[in-house]
Amino acid sequence: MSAEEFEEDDRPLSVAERVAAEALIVDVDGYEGPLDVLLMLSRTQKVDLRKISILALAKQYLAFVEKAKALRIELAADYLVMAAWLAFLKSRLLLPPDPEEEGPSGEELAAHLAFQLERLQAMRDAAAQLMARNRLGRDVFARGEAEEVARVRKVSYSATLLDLMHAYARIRTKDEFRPFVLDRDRVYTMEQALDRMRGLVRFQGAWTDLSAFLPEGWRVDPVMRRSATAATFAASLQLVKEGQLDIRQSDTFAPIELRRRDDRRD
Amino acid sequence: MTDDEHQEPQAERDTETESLFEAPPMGEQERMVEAMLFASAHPLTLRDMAARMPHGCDAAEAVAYLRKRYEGRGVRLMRVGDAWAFRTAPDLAFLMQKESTEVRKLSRAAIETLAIVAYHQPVTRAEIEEIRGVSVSRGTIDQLLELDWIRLGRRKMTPGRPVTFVVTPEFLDHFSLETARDLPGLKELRAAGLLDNRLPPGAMAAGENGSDDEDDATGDGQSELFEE
Amino acid sequence: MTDDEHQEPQAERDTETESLFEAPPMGEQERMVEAMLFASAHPLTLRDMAARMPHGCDAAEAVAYLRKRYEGRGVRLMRVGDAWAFRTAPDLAFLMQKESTEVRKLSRAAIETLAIVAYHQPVTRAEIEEIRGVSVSRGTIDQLLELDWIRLGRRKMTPGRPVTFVVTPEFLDHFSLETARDLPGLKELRAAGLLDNRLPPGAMAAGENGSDDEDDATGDGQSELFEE
Repeated sequence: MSAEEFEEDDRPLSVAERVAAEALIVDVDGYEGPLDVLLMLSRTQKVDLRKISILALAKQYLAFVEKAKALRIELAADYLVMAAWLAFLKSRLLLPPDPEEEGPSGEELAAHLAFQLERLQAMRDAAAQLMARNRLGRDVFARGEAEEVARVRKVSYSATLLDLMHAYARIRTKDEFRPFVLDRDRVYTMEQALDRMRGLVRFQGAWTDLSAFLPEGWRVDPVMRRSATAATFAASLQLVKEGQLDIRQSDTFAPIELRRRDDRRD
Repeated sequence: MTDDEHQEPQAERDTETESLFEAPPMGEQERMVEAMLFASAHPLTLRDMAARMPHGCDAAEAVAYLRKRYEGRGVRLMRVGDAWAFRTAPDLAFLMQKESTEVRKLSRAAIETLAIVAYHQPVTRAEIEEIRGVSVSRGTIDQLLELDWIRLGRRKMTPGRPVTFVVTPEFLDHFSLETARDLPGLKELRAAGLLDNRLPPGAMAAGENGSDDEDDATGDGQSELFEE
Repeated sequence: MTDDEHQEPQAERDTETESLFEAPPMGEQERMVEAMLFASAHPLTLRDMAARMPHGCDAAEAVAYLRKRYEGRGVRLMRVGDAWAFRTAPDLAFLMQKESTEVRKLSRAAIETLAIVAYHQPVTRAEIEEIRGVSVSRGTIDQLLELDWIRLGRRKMTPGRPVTFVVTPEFLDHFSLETARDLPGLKELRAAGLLDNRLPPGAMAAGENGSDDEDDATGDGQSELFEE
């Protein structure tokens, strides 16, 4: 709310009233909620927070809310909720305790409010102490010219015999291989795979991924690759059955690996 | 740590058990941790250092010797949680204007929230709001997370399993704290019961139980986080 | 640099009786240069340091003492041009790096070149290029040499006496081959379906050569192939 709005008010305000009103606006904006207001009000009692009079504090707060209302300051809902609760607390504290009444006594509620205020104050003091400590980049400094640990990345290259054979075959047949494959139907038969695998398997002494056995030209196109994989897998099973091949898979969906069955090997 | 009692424990141990791999003498090990810690802008854990040192070295002992050596110097070896870092002596801050980085101005809400996390950790957002008496804006938490001063802790075993916040080693480093137990006035606050998460009288019994459990967890959680 | 924020030097200057106020003891000055040099992102000149130190300090002397103090330590005070900086001791450089190994597939060019060397050894670069149909980059050959999979063989007795390449025992070891002759021949490759039967007319000659190679590979005169 601005000063102009006050001037539009039908009741003329004195300068002192206007200053007070503006101070309150600023202050309400500055408060971090009703608990903050209560803590500020409690300071006027000038006693240890543990000995504070909650009854007096409730009265102060209600007066604060009344004043805000009179100045037509719109208070957020939680300020009003707190006011209602403090009015209730005030009545509890003033009236003699009713043995029939259920729930916590006025004293218990007041004690908890006092605890909340004390705890908030304690956290504020702690925060101030924390911010006053020696701080990195202000009072204490880290290494300016840090030598970071260099990562020495050693690259080790790997290639299998099958890679080598593929590469050589690729050179010997050059690009003529591809059109030849593309002329065909996009289905790779198990018979084709079996023919191919029988030839390849003899050189496969080490565990090698099934995908390494897929024929050139059948590896990129997903449809062709799927067909070739299925056929090669079926052919592998046939070769296992024939006792020429070992096959393994460490886990569901893990790569399937093949190796020549070697009777000399355990 | 009682490193001062034995002068050459490393040598002893080596001749006894690891005669094949003789660790470098302690003086050399001290040089090694000195070089690593000096070169790094960030705190290094004993494990970081040990991983880079030759077999059989005792990084903890080397650090203990090194710390002693730098006592009273222009730079000091500081403990930060379970890590170590060289930092300039605070009394020489006046020489450093040139190096000063802009220490960001934090809002009052952020400062209070940070203090509450530090003293009450692990703490939920609801608990922070309960203590401050107002809701905590997303931005405040985000700012503290971005500064790397707080991080998410374990979820609480109360209904809804809310996330908790705890402070980080970067927080300790920034405020020159060795551990979260070195927070100013922590003992007094705890003794005064001001770190308890007391619920208002008449609150739901279930809520009370939950908070009681968590009170225990608070004490343990804190020490566990920054245990040596 | 303005010293206005420092109380001590300000007082000195104001009274203009500098001799009355003694400079800090040399031990303190040493601490100061130590902290400044540690925290600075760049080497500092004596002038840089003196400008920040209280009046009456002798940065040069402090640096000299400091340098002595760090002699033989894990970090040393080094002169960098006309400035000074802390540097880790060179003998501890091994602590400043972390090794990691990464396994990579050989590039297509490299594997093809390797295959040609294996099947045609000893082979010149020009021959490799002729077989591949593209030029072979220096990097590819270097990589294979570095991997210790190929090495230089005897020079060929043709004009220009070009060097040849042969495979190494490390190559055989890596590919689990006893000798290069264990490599499957063209017939076997064809039988395995690796070679298309329908060779283009232009490739016939090469194919023929290939068969020759194969014969050689199964025989023992591989190295004599290019001898004459």
